[in-house]
Amino acid sequence: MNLIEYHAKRLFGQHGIPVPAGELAYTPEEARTIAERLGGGTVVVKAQVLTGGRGKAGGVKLAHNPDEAEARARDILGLDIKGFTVHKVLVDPGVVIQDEIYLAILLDRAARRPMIMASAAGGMDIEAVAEETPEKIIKVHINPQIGVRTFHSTYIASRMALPQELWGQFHNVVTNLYDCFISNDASLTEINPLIIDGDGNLMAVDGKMTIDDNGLARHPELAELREADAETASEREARKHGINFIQLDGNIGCMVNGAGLAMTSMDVIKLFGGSPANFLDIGGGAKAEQVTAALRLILSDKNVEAVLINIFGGITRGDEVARGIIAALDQVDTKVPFVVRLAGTNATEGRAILADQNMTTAVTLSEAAQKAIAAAKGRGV
Amino acid sequence: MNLIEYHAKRLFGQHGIPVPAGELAYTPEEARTIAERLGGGTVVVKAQVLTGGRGKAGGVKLAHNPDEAEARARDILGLDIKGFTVHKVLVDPGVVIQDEIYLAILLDRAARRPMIMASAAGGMDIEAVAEETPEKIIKVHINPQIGVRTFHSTYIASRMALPQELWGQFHNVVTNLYDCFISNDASLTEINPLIIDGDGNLMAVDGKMTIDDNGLARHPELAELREADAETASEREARKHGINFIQLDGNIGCMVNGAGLAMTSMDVIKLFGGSPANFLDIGGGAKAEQVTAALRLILSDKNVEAVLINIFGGITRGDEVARGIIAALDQVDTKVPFVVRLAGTNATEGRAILADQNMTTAVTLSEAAQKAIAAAKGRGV
Amino acid sequence: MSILADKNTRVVVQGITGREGSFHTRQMMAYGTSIVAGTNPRKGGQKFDDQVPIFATVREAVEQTGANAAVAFVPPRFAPDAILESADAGIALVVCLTEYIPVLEMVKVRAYLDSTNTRLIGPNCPGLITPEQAKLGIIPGNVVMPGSVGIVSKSGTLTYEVIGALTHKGVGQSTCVGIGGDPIQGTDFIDCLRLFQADDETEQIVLMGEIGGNAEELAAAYIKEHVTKPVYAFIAGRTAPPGRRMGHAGAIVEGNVGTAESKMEALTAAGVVVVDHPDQFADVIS
Amino acid sequence: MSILADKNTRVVVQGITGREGSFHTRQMMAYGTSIVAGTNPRKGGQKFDDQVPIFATVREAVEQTGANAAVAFVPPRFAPDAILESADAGIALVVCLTEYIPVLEMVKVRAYLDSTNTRLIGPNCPGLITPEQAKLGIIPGNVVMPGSVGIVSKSGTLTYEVIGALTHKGVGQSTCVGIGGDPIQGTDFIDCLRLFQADDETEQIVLMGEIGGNAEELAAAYIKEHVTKPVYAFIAGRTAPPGRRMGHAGAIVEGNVGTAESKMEALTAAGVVVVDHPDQFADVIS
Repeated sequence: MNLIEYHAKRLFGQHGIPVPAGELAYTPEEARTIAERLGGGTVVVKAQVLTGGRGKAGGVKLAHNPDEAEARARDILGLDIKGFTVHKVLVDPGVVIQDEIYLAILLDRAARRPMIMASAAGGMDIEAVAEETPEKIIKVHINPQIGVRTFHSTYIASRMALPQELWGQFHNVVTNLYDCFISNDASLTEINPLIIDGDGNLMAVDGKMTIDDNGLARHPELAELREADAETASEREARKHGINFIQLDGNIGCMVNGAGLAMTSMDVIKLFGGSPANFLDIGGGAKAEQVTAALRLILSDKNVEAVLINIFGGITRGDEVARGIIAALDQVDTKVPFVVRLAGTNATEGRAILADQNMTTAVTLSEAAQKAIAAAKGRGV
Repeated sequence: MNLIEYHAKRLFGQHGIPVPAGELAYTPEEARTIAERLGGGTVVVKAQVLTGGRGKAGGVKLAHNPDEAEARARDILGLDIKGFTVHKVLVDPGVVIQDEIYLAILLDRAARRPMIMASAAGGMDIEAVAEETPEKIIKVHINPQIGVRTFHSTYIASRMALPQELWGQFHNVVTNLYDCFISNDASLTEINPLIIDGDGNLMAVDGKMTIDDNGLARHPELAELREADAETASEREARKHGINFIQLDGNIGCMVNGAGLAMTSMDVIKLFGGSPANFLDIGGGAKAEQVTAALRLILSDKNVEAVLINIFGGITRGDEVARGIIAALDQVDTKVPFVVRLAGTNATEGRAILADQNMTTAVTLSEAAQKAIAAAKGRGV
Repeated sequence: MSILADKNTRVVVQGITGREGSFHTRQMMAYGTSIVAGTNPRKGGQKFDDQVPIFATVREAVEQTGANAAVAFVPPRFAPDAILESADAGIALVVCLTEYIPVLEMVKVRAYLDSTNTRLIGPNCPGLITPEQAKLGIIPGNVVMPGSVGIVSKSGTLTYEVIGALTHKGVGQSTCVGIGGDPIQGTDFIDCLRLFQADDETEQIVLMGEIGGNAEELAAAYIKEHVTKPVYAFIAGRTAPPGRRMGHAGAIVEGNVGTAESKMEALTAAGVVVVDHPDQFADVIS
Repeated sequence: MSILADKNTRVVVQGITGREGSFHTRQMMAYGTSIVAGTNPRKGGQKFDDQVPIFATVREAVEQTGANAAVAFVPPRFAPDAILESADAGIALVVCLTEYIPVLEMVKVRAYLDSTNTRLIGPNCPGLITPEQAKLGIIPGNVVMPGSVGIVSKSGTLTYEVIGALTHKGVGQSTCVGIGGDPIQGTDFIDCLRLFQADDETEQIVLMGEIGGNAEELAAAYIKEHVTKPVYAFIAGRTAPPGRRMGHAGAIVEGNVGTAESKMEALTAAGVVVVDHPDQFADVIS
């Protein structure tokens, strides 16, 4: 789950990293009030949306006084940035920037460790820096058993040629960012830029943060920060039921257990010339209730002309799935044809439950995919 | 460094382990006051000395009211227990004991880990239990990277057949004792007995604790708890100068660098029929000041009839040692003969400094030991 | 002798009395797996189904039954400790099926396991099965058959799919291992490739990957260097829409790796036969 | 090639600018050791004695000079981190001379090192020397001579004593290792026995123990099982007064091990020649 800049920086601040004292505004008037509260001087008004490229899209503007702050907020609120509508802006005090540093901590799957990434060439073009001059990107893995030590931050500071008088501050920022990363179950914390301000001090001027979805259960306060527009209504509904769902634009609805098998089902549908309407994984050990919810989601998509149900039971049991299908058909009146392929744990029991439902059955995945494509065509004709 | 029961239990209490609410008394009157403050009921008056066997020596007495507390304190204060004079007593409230458990955490050098040791057969005879029924002593090593986990305490509780309703409390005691061990740089924390009291709760009724001397530098508050009679005046003087010194009863004073070489020098003296007056290791990298202090200590022992100086320089330098010897001879007027053996780093420079001091020199340790024995005999005759 | 587990493997089930634990313990026992013990901290001394002794801790199970492998059916909150407990008790092989463990918990567990002799399979995996010998986990016993193909897969149900497709065509397996799809795994493709390469009973290897991460690219490099047995692969997610990425860090770290194309190219370049469809394995192998 | 270090070992000195660090770096260089770098967090970019480059961190030293061994001359407060720093930078061999490190710090460091490929010698040790090849630490270079006796010792100056006595009688050494006398060591007797047993240039082994702990007893058991080369030993502290013991735990754990008698008996029973006096080694060996 991604956090907007404001929430990321608020967490950074709670972990002792210097951040600007800005606040969120939902209306131009609020933006004015905040600008006044910040002293009436220069502020930056920044669109709070979960996408990059805000600057180029006109989502970040300087304002020299509260009047301008209100006007700039009015310009920005309601903008569409890469499909995201701006509903709120961050009003941050203006800062003098002597230098810009890039600093991030993320999980490096290959090394199985958190990794600090830093560069003296911080700012907007950091991806270009990484592409063209990769030696300017400094990487340090952190073994969680020892955490961030002084030698880690010293290595980065030395490689970046950071002035020695800032090494102490820099160590604190790195340590605090690591704490923030670990204690919030983050998979990414990023400061870009970490600036050297007019007084020669470090400050995190922009921030991004991603929280591991599996960690949210133990951070209810973070779970509440989910942005309403980060997911569609269907995706939200799916998440509530513990279902992984991504809407696509094909005509064959898919209900599968397991992400790998779900992707493979889509791959096989495409291989045989069909087009999946969605990715849907009911998860491991799904109960009838989840199956029902999954089918409701699939059937609420008007493009769906056939449904492929592919369940290979392991921890999930065929009889539970079959009961969920029956329950869904009781709730939703549909004429869409179903192709059902049940295998593995309790598949026989499941097939017995569905025996009198007039559904097409299949033994292999190929067969199931081909039958679903045929069913969809038959209906489409 | 060993702590008396009172200080050990105070630290246990600070780490959340239930302990009796007793206090230290230095006079019988103080004992009465404390007994009154504790409610006027039954108390236990316990000698606070750094040795075992207090009970058998009459150092632990029950008192049923403040009058008796004063009387028992009067009995105990001033007692000699295995060479230690009792200068203070602990007055603890009386407790009902349903059962006694043994629980300790110590460093197991062989395993390189802290080890929890526990037994349902707690109380005075735990060493006999270990000897006769070792299977009743439960041992669990703790890897410091994961610390004490529930499964550790559950294993112990299950093996001890502790009633399940106490497992939660027991886990807390174990965890807190481990915290106390780690955060105080202890090499031993021991509760014997850990009782189940009249209300069915756990409480640490007696405690012992040893602090790693190398850890004392970062625990100044603990360093102050050193008992005055835990070391002799000479040993205290030695410690102040960073010298390892143990008084013995022979007639050849030894000054050596390194504990292994110091012990070997004593072994060789004995091998050739002599008798060392002390163990003395000036440590690694000793400066002239320490050498001077060491010689003053040796020469203050009236039994010393010869001094063997055996220095094999590594981090310690021969010239520094020689300068220390000269300085000591300036301060102390002595007729005791010196046998000096300098080798290793800057030995040549050292020998040059001592050249006109009319000291016996030796090349090998055997030679040095034999010459020192001869010198002592010569003087003794 | 196949890899990781065989008929001599002595299994303790952590969480044997839970809903999933009890159901799948019965399935494992029915398959012939030697289930010697179960654990539940509050039920030490009892028996599961009147035959399997339950202990409060894994260490007691090890001391009293000689268990040398563990299968953990434990909720996400308790799973990291369950793994540590087995490692602490000296268990050589721990299979953890649990899904939804916070990834940083697994980072810590995995770093700790590096200092032990314990191998973890999973988490969030279906476990492993050596046909007709031992099943540690939830791979359906009725889809496998003994043979010479070693299977390693990131996916759960997709693994069953592939095994089923092979068995359907009479192609048997030496051992099938689901290593799990979580970012941090106890055992990865390379570990299994090494084991299969060294295993006398394995003649061909099937590797099932999926998009994301760079485990397949690393496996390809390893195969090129160290694996002489024929390897076949499938990558799931060829038609998946590209995910959204947050921040610059991911892009800087992963670049173009992680796509199905990148993985298939790397594997093909390493001499691996990459199929378009799991049903094709049986044809290319036999 | 002797053990642990030879003329190809590339050494970085941690704390090269300190009082001890600079003195002994010059000694090591004078002995011919390949000192390729030093560290001081605040002096990166400078040179030590106009020739050895100083880096802010060990990792920079490794990246720029190919250092593969480190010698740490660092105060107790900073020594644990210095060891971790070298391990983190991938250094294969770290020699830590520092005395007075709190033992629980070393427990943590040692547990961590178990998950790395770094070998630690020490702490509180004189380091090691391979005559005429490399000196990592403070063993005086003028007392050693090349030969076939491998020496391992818990003690510092006693090690010099023994080496000196051997050299005095013309008995040379392959490598001399002072493992340190602290309760927790990076490398123990058994590690060194294993290395000496496998080393072509070592024909006899001298082991110098002292009272306390049970390392000598464990070494005796190992020798009995695994060491075919002749082993000679001396135990210091035969005449030391018994120490005071606190609490029951020590007695329960250690029983009667730890005394000079226990150690000498165990070694003798393992076929080790135990001498009464360090000067006797040369006689029994040659």
